[in-house]
Amino acid sequence: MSKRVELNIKVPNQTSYLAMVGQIGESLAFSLKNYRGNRRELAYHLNLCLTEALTNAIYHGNASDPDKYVHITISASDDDLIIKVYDQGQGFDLDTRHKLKANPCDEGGRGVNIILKLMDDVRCLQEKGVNVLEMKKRLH
Amino acid sequence: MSKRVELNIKVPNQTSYLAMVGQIGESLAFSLKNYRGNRRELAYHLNLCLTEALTNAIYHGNASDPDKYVHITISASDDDLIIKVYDQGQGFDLDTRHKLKANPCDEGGRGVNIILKLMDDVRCLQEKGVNVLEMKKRLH
Amino acid sequence: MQLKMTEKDDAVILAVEDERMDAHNSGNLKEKMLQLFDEGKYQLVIDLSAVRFIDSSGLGALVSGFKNASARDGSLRLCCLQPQVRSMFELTRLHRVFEIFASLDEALESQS
Amino acid sequence: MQLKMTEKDDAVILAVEDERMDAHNSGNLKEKMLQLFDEGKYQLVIDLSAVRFIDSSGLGALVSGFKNASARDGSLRLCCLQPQVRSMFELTRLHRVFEIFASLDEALESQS
Ligand SMILES: Nc1ncnc2c1ncn2[C@@H]1O[C@H](COP(=O)(O)OP(=O)(O)O)[C@@H](O)[C@H]1O
Ligand SMILES: Nc1ncnc2c1ncn2[C@@H]1O[C@H](COP(=O)(O)OP(=O)(O)O)[C@@H](O)[C@H]1O
Repeated sequence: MSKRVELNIKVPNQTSYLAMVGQIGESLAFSLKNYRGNRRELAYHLNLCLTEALTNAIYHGNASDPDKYVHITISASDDDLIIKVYDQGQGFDLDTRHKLKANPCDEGGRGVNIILKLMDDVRCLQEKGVNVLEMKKRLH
Repeated sequence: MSKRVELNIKVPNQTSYLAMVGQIGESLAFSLKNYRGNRRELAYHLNLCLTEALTNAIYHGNASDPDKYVHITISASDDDLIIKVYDQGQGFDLDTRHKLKANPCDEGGRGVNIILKLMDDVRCLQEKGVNVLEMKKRLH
Repeated sequence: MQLKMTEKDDAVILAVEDERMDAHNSGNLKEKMLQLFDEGKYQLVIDLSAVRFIDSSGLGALVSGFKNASARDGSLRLCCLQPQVRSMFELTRLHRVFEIFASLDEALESQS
Repeated sequence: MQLKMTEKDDAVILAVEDERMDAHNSGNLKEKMLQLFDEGKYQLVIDLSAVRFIDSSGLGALVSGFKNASARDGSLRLCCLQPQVRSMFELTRLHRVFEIFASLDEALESQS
């Protein structure tokens, strides 16, 4: 089994941290060894999925409360990557939500669909009573 | 008291992770609110101090053993920043070491001096039997 | 968000000068466009040449501008997309909604 | 480390093509320089224009090349430092050790 990189990030519930968290995903993509795909594309996709999930945690999960925090963990090996985004909200039903067909001219409603398209396995679950969006990606 | 960002990073004992860890420091510098100094300079300095400390942890602390890990924590508020780099080595005496005057033409021996110049408070200590280099910087 | 505004005939060109468009800064663009609509300026060209990263909030701000311009018989055209930004329009199928031009000149010339 | 080598009269120009010089890649530069010394090439110009970040290991590799060139009556000159890279030479006082030139042409012309 290949060795894992583990990142654990806690940020105040503010959109000013989106860029930092997204960029951590980009830097991680460039540090993965033995990745044979398009690294720039992977970097963009990790930046994007982290940004979308953190935005939702801030606005929906934590209801824009500036006193709350979002907690993010990233665990990566040569084989796969697992991202978890924890918020202090109630969670939501991924299945019913993503079956709603989005109107191409809606302003919102694209975040979760983007995550579902770019990640291999996405779940919304409770871990010790805390809501977490878990995203997994195979790396080969 | 302002809210803190907390980062917790565990990487295999390999120099291929230097760029990622350094870049996390850069991204953090750009996400700090209310920082009035030169942000690009702060970004470079955090990248540099993280890189120097991680390089030393890999080569000196963990004696280049590829099965070991380095653990890094970063905690930042608007007021200050604390970086800790943990390795599985014996530690070293910062005081006797940095008093040795470096020859300008030596190939090595610049890392710790750079950290001492750029950070406000640097200590090498043991936390629960683990060696840690602690670096603090005031942000105003 | 840093926006550079220039006017050319009856079109207003807004060049986004940030590398990143996300939920943190896209609200500014939306507001700026609403302000232009209030001033009776309905022909907008958004120059995205500096933008390296856009997320669903950035796309949402552009959709908002597009809908408001269309509702006023105006237009919102996009130009100078970096390849990874262009991919985002394809991923979300918004390349079928927007008029996207390779250069600012082409965007300006196409005005109906 | 990506290095681009070109020869001009009896000088060898090594352009570092990585943005970052650290303990992960600086060993390559050191080895490449040792190989050139073995081939009897003692006049080196290192073009750092692409380098955005250098740490003590990167500086150490350059010091190594400088000492080896000097020991053979050769030279190692640096050119095209970005401002933050230049600051690193000042921070470590290595700007007094190296000959540093603003452009590649100036570095080539100065050869004694
Ligand atoms: N972390 C979360 N906690 C609670 N609800 C969420 C969370 N993330 C997403 N949702 C729900 O899923 C919906 C769709 O999210 P998304 O596709 O990102 O679009 P938008 O955020 O623009 O509505 C949200 O409107 C919200 O109801
Ligand atoms: N994490 C560490 N564990 C043990 N010793 C260390 C550690 N970091 C630094 N040192 C000691 O301090 C010395 C000076 O370090 P530095 O200034 O970075 O230069 P260099 O690594 O080139 O020797 C090292 O040679 C080593 O003896």
